[in-house]
Amino acid sequence: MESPDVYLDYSATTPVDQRVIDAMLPHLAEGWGNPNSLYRRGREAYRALEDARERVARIIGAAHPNEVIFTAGGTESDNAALIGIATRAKPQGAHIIVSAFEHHAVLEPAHFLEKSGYEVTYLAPRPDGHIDPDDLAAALRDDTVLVSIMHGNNEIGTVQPIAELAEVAHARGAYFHTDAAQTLGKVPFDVAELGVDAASFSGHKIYAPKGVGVLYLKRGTPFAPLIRGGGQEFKKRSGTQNVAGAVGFATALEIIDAERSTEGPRLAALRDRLIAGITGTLENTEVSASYPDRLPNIAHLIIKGVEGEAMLLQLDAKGIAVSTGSACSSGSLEPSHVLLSIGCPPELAHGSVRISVGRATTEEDVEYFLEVFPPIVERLRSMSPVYARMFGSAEG
Amino acid sequence: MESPDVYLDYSATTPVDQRVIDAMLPHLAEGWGNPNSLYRRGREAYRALEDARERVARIIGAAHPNEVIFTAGGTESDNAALIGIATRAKPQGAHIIVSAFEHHAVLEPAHFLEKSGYEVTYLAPRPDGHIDPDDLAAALRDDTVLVSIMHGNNEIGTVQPIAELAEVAHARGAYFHTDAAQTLGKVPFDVAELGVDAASFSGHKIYAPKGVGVLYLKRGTPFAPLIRGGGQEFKKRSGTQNVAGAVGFATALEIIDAERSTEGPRLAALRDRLIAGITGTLENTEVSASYPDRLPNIAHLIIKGVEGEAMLLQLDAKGIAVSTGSACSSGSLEPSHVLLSIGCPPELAHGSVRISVGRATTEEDVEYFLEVFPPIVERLRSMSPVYARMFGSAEG
Amino acid sequence: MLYSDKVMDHFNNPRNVGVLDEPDGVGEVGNPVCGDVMKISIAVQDDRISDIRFQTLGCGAAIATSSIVTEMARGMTLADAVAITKKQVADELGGLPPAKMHCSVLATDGLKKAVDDYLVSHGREPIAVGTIAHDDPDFDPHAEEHEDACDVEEA
Amino acid sequence: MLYSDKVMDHFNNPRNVGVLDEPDGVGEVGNPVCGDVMKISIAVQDDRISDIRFQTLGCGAAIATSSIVTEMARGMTLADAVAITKKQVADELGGLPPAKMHCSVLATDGLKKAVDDYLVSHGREPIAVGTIAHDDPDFDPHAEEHEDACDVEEA
Ligand SMILES: Cc1ncc(COP(=O)(O)O)c(C=O)c1O
Ligand SMILES: Cc1ncc(COP(=O)(O)O)c(C=O)c1O
Repeated sequence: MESPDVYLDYSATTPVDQRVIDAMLPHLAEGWGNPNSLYRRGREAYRALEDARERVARIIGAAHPNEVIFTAGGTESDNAALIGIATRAKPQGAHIIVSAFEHHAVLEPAHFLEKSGYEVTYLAPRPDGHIDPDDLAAALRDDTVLVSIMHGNNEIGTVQPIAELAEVAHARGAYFHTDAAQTLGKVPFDVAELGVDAASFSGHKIYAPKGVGVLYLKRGTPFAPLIRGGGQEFKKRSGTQNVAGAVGFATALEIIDAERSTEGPRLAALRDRLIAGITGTLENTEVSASYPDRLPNIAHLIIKGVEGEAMLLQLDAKGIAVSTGSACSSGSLEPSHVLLSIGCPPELAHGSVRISVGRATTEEDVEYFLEVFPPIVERLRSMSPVYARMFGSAEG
Repeated sequence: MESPDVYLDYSATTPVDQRVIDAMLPHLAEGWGNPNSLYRRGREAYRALEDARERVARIIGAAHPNEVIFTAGGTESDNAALIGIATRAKPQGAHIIVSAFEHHAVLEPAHFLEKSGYEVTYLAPRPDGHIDPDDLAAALRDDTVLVSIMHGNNEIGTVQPIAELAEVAHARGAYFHTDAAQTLGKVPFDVAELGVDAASFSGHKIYAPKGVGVLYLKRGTPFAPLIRGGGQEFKKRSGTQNVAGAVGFATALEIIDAERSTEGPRLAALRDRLIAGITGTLENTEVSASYPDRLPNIAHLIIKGVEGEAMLLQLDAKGIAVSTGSACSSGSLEPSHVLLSIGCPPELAHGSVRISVGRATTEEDVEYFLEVFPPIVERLRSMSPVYARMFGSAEG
Repeated sequence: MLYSDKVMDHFNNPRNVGVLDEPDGVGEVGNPVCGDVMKISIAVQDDRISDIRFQTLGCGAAIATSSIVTEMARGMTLADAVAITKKQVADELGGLPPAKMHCSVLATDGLKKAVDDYLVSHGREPIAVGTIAHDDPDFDPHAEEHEDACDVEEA
Repeated sequence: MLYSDKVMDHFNNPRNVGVLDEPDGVGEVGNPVCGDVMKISIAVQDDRISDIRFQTLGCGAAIATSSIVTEMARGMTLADAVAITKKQVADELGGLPPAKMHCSVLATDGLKKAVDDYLVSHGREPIAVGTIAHDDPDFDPHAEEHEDACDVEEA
């Protein structure tokens, strides 16, 4: 019997869509020229790169293709935005604000800036899992040069009111960056409508390969490059460009954007079925954040009295892939800083599970999960020396 | 009639070897898991990544696989090495030495460090095109923390005596980095034999794709990461790893390393034929640097009285791809800093041509070049208002 | 990070799960706030562990080390049981990922507590006291022991 | 960076290459140290350019702009010829990459010099003097005009 293969961790990474691979292959096998070279092969690679740039610019609503900078991923984009803007805007002030539940790709450069002489405010989300514009207004100062607040949170899935937040930041003269790695292609994203100065995207979250990303940087935004050298990408990011990766990113973005209107509701229905199925069957389980604006594809739950990794491994034994805490970095046992930031006590934060659906997820996958999951939780709870003491037991 | 396609710019970029594509594809189409995830798909991706790391470590002679850090390319590796080592070694001193003919990927971070409060010595090469260990010894100071000298120069092709240079640097307590983007796979490269603390490599110079590179970092070398976040790559380079790219890099390195003993002499013969053919046919042409230790695949010549881009475009019209000055960044009209650094006057530096051969180059390609090139040069010289005045004309 | 096959076997099929009906000694260590708690109960005959059970809330490594420690300890003298080191536990499992090494302390500490509980409740001197990491107020179970984390980090 | 088809056409098939045998005026601008030198020779009838030739050492854009300026100037009055702007030259070629915009100055300056040379050698007042960029000691032909370079650069 073939063991089941039910992937429910699309927020950690996505398969590369076959249409994306097909679009990329010619740029590996044949069109491998250096886009910075003047001869035919170089010009062809240049055209492919610029075509990819234009397609990305169009979909995200950039005013000019040159506002689209290809990078090696979401983490590089975040680092470049935070450090690049803060460095060049320093004459105007050295205070920056990031939300407390940012991805590490934003938090770590923020810590770095803090060590380098900036003041950093880590803005707490409300307990329902959103960053409130009033809280941002209160945190802004005359010397605030940059605000970075993520669009969709990669754990609890809440979507922040970016347009309002950006407006609040701009009213006080601060630039605004958003990490949109989780939202791109899943909820409407238009840089002009949101009014952001910079935004970070990651290829492998939208069915493009790992190792390619985009930094949107609005014209006129102060910026010092993170990676310096030959001056590629309008001097904003040096290094011979990953042309195949850029083509893959653009192709993947076009596909996910075109399919969003049908795929969004489909994913949301799967997500809601997961939530209803779990909370309706298992006592002491709940959705971790109640803010209503959320990603269509993430169900994030607190499963009280169970440790997350144990659930994950038991599900893995049944052929199911999910994640617990932030999936992007394993090996740490600290409970998720995201959950702590919304006031979840650590003993509950250890028992979180993130189930994220995507393009290949079927209703059968979800039903299989709902069949397999409760006995796993019950078994782990029955092995726990403290479950009955802490939460009481249903079955006795 | 099919127009000829004679690619002679392998130092700018290389085709992706079909064997490399074949090795990568499973990691895009099927093995697309996140190597940081604990479940089966994640573990499979993790194993593929660590296997690639071990293969690279073995070939470059690293003492431990964890000394191999995957990056997005040669430029990122160079930036990370320069800035990362200098930052963390600062308590011991703030003087660094780089050679004056480094790639921009080293020079630009050096300029950045200079602006950030370091003292930087730009060590001039000797007129024959090599960095002399005596000159390095004279430039070293008690507060020198880092020396970065490239292994093979990407324009003139000279190979530096790295083992001696590293020894000289270490004798004064400085760490030693070498940019080996051009030499890897072309001349013997073993980090232990060379005695370097850090080295940079680029995938697209060894028939792997663009957008992947490696930073070798010897254990114990002080280092602060350039890209911070989830803590991947042993906390030295955050961001979800480009597993397919890493596999491609390792595969490409194995191939080029295995074929070096036969391919090296073959390329050197093609290179020597090019040099003899050009200098024997065309007056006022010469090899730009006489240092005998050089890359087997680069012929670099000064073609007096002709502007490089004009030659390049005329060759392109005949289906031949070569480069002039540093090919990695176009759009600048400054004569090559490499040629100026070895004392080549600017009016001659404008007329340089780099012909670099590689895996698919045939003797026919070389003969075709030698047939097409002289009339192009003669035509351009005849169009020049100053050629006869400056150099005298052969034909009258 | 990868678990060995033996870790996965003990995690998926933990041995000796449960609580003895009439234990001679019981030890509980850990804290739900840290994400792991282990409780071990032992039966003792002639100063040897004749039966043993565990309950664990925790990650794969916490459960696997709990399971293996019960197998290792069964039949041992009390003196030998409290001498089991976290390294022996990890070795017996075919190794643990560096970030998970601390989990084996949970297992050995639980066992030590159970032995001392037996001894004290029988009016004898405890033999493990002073070697139980979880008794140290400064003990941080999550202090990483990453062999690779040593030479990195931050400007 | 891409050249338009028209640039490539003028580069590959430059019009009016050479030196007039008995020119009425000659202009030479540029410097081999900068990589580009242009020499233009004109024949003049009734204050109109009746024939014209150029020689250029330089890049693709330098040669193409030289070529097109000879086509534009042929038949023009001297006054009209010296009024040709670098923008007109670039436009006539279907645009130039930003980094190459300065090349069109080489072409217009060479033409201006030739016209003034004719005028002065015929005892008349020069009409282009003061508008020739290459006469300005501070003129840097390689000062980039990258539209994109404006809002970037360095901490
Ligand atoms: C919100 C968010 N930002 C940044 C990243 C990092 O992107 P990448 O893995 O491409 O470096 C991720 C995922 O890993 C993410 O979810
Ligand atoms: C010597 C040298 N260093 C660094 C680089 C930059 O590598 P990459 O293009 O992968 O960023 C190159 C080539 O571009 C090079 O030749």
